[in-house]
Amino acid sequence: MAQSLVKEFTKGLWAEIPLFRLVLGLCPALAVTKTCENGIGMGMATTFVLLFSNILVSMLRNIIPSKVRIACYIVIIATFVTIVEFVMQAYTYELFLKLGIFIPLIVVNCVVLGRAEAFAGKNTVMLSAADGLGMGIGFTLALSSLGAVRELIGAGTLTVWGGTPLFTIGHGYIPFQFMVEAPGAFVGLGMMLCLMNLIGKK
Amino acid sequence: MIPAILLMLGIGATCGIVLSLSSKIFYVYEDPRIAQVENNLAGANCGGCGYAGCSAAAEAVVAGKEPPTVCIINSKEGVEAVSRIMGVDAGAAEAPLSYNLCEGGNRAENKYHYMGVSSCKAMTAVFGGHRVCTVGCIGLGDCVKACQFDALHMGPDGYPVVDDAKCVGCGACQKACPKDIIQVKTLSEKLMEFNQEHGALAPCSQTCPAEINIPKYISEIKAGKYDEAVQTIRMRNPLLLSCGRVCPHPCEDMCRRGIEDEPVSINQLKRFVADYEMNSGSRIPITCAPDTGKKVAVIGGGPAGLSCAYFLRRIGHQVDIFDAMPKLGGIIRYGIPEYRLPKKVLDWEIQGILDLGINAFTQVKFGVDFGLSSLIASGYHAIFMGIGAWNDYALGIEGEDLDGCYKGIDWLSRFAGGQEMKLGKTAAIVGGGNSAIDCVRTLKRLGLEKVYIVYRRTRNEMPANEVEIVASEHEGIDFVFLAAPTRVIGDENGKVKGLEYLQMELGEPDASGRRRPVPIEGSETVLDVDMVISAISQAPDPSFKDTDPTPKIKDLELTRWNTIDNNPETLQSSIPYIFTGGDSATGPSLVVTAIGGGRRAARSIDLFLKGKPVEPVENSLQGKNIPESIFKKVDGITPIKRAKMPEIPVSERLDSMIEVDLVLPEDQALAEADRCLNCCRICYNPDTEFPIAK
Amino acid sequence: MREMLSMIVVLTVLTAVSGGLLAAVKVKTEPRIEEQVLKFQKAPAIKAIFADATNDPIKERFNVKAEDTELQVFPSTLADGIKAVAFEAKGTGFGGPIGLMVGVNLDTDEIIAVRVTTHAETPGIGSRAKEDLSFVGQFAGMSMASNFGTKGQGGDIDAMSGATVTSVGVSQAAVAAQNLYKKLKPEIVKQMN
Amino acid sequence: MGDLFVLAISCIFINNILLAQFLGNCPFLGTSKKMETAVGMAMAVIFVLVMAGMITWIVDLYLLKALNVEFLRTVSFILVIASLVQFVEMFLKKSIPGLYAGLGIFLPLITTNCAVMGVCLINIKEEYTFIQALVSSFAYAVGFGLALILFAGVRERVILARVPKALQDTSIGLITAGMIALVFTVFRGMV
Repeated sequence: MAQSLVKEFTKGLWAEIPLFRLVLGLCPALAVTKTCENGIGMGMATTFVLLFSNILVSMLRNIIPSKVRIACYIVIIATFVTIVEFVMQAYTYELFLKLGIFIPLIVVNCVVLGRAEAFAGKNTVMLSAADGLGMGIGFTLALSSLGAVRELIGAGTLTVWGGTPLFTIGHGYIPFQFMVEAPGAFVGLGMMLCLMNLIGKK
Repeated sequence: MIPAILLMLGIGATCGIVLSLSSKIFYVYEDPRIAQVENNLAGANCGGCGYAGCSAAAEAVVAGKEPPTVCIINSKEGVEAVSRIMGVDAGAAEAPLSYNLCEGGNRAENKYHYMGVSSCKAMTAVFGGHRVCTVGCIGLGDCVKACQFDALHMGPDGYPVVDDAKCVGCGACQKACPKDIIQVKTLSEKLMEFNQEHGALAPCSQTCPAEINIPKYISEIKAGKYDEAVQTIRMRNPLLLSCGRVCPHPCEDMCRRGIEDEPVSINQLKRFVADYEMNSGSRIPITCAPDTGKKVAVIGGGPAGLSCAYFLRRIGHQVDIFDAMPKLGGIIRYGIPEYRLPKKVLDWEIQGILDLGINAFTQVKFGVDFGLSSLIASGYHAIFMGIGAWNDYALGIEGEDLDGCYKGIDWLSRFAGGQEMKLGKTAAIVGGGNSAIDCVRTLKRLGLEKVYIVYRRTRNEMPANEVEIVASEHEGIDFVFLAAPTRVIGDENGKVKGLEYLQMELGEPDASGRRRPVPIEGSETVLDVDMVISAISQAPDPSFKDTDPTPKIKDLELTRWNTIDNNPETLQSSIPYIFTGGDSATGPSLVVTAIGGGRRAARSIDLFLKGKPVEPVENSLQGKNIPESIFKKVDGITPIKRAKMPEIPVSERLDSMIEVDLVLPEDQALAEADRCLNCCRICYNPDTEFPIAK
Repeated sequence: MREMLSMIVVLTVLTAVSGGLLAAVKVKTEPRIEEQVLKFQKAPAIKAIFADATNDPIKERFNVKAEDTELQVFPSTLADGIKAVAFEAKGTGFGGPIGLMVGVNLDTDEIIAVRVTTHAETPGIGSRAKEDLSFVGQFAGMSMASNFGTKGQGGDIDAMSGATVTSVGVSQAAVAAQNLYKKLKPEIVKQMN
Repeated sequence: MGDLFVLAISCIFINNILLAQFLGNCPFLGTSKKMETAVGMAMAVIFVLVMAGMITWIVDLYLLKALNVEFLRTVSFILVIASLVQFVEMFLKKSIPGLYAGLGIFLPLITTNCAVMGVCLINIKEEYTFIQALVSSFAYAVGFGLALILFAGVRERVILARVPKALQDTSIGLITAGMIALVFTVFRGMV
């Protein structure tokens, strides 16, 4: 049992890391990763939703009729998303402002619904929780690393938490602003995927 | 808080009611496996598989278009679950295997050199690929890359080689191939394939009415793999022993070597491997698909019926054959004499077909002993009618009913059936076809002093096989050409004593391109004979339409030649569940045409039994050739003599019905196989290197 | 029928529970959110605008209303006894809405200072509107009757080079502030007395 | 009228839902491998987005705002959209099988397409009138289709290029999308 828990948890961190391996959840990945901080925030919000929606979906998996399964899953997910929205407003307000419209869109992040359908709908609560947490952390890692790369190249800074840059590249550096603009998001993710391919497939 | 709960209650209830109602109102049946498969896909609707959503991908899996691994983000368990769902399907119990249609590869000429791409798909986008051949293998190995099971490797000649042991039939290679050259099919699908306009086909295979893959079996002979050659032939023709003996091999007329040299003796090679199997003492096993639970009645156990029954059985249907004669074989048993096709050989061949699990009921005549209604009552889902063409045409001249006058097929079949025949001393056989020759050569063997063949045109126009004419010349038959019989002269006892004919001369060519014979006034001549056999073609016997009490049989339309009216591409008759083929569909024709027809009818019957529309083969090559594959000139040929057919000397064969033609010895067969250029659509293996003449 | 019923019931119960849960969370977090909004967005800007305030503008905040517009106003008495108010207006920048806190001298109708409160602009480009005071500094001392458009649009404000869209967003917010002020000033003055 | 036209242009080109707003990117990459799939997906998105735009606008005004429970917007919108998509799917399958064959298979993909949800939220946030919401939904969907079809066209050509192994498939697809997004940035400032 413990072994399979660990397995379900760790697979999301590397072997099936959602953004890079499965190429899921692209919208938030591209939209919010202007800074590393945003990536971390979005990742944490998604992790929270993934964890709790996975738990609830797996608890209810036997009573939800399959024809309204998508509708039910999505209500569960949306509920947690709204809770996250409140919590972020109450405790991490500045981040909430930056992530703006993308918080409600966690609802339609295919990673979340995908895990509900593919995993939580068929597995026990414990396994689903491990899976959700692993996938969420993997997603957070991916978002924050993409955010870090884009921010470093595009703005010359690295912001991890609290809005003030943790690190700034020396004054001689002229930021390559392309990377923090929309096209840079696509190119940045493309290059990250390439890097993952180079490091090695599962 | 209350408004929030009420609102969500309202929306939830509305959505629930709408969805549950519409799921009832708009209920559409779909394969339950689609839902099961979809349940086991990742369900992210991410589109990563190239399909729009998981349900579309699930449909594709169930339809067999995609392997269970279609979902790129599915877990291992998911893939296994999907495989299990697909595995319980009876159809899938017959494992599909990948196979490569193009064996040209690097030998095909290049029209350009482009080193910039490394995938077939990309190369195809540039003017359809770098090879001159539009259908052949590109050779960059997209299929090899697609194979997850290490079952495909790029062979030394620039085309992929499949390792059957490792292939799981997942279909990834087929999907990757932009040329449709590598295909993943079950044996049933392969058996039911027909020549198509875009096929990688040699001229000989295009021409063969049974569509046998001739270059393949010859190269298998060349490699000493006789068993495989037999199996290759059996993919298209179950009567290889018979065909190897009696086929007039139209394929050899199209042989590419024949343009510069003598054609390859294709048919002798077929006979060589067929005899090899028979003489080896054991039969090469023939596999059949799992039972489909459908039952088909085949009326007529001739070549068309046997072929149809054989193919239907191999693709999993249950087949019963009904025949009016005491033994199966039809015209090849009762029309072809022993010295051309020994009955022992035919028995061995037919037994092999029946051993697949086909029941045969003999001496039951359609319309007399059983009819349409009795077949339907017995639970047959479809009927194949291959009743042949056994009604001899009459000469329509005076004295035809005299004692000593016979009709060709009637006489041959009665003789073959073992009846005691009354013989004269001299005989005249009217006609120039194979039946006429069969009659004369049989009569000669029965000891008649003089046997004439009376034909109204000249030797050049004789429709009989050339080898047959030559053999009868050797055997001392007298040919009376340009003679039109006008009267049979009888003596006072009503016995034949002569045949009067009018001399003819050749006039203008007629519609068939043969010069029309014109009678010479006052040239009546009498041939002194005491036996006259007319063998001037036959028509099917339509009597079943009157004797069968089933009213429905009246709906079966016949043509004015009494053949069963049918769609020549699907062989479906005017009654949807009755299919036809062979002489009863085409009028008297070749054995190999009947075999091809039997297989084509089997395909239509299979479609019919599966409830699919009975449609012709797409872009069918039936009766056509691919223009670009027909050459005027073939480079790189060194003439090599064609193997001569060994035969028993005339002196030894005229006093018995012993088989005349012998099988090639192995060394000669191998030498002959070596003459084959292993042609495909446009490429081939020349004998010598030659500069590209362009 | 059983299946249909269960479809309806499950979905309805689920949504109702969701509605109730969310309403409860909302009630719990509401005060905290309001506090956060003030603390993070408005308080720093107000402190910067009324650097020498003698009162606590945030504590004394009140809402004014005229017709269908409602506005939160932060009143202040400056060191030299001048009565002033600050309020927020919105414009649209590159990455979404931009909030602009505008401090106005009630006696002279002149702008004391403006600060960007919220934005989601590109780091290093649009975000300079908040960090680099030379841009927002232009507004200080201008009359509420001035043309707050950027020079490109025929107004008086110099746009930040390379961040035109953000500049336009800020000037939009200023124009919005202008309109609000015009509409609500009598009400503000009434409430302050 | 002119305003609506400007709104439409800005939704199609300047704020292109895929390339500037980053909404609906999963199906963008998934369904752009083949041109015919891309066209089908584009049509299905136009169809669903217009319907969803209208219904959510009505839900927002007459239910959420009326009951003062705007915080339930996310939950109610997504539930309405998911049910709508499922309903349309069942309806088409039974009643207009021809259309279903063309569009139906794309419908489930739309439930989780954030473009639909995103546009519905934008409509509310920008406080559009019903007509404006209708136009913006349609225009955003057209913009989605335009970008998708353009991208599919480019992707069909990319296979001709000699792409390094590590960059193949999705990786080069994303970089290509970046280039297209770069092209779309020139529309900024047009309105």
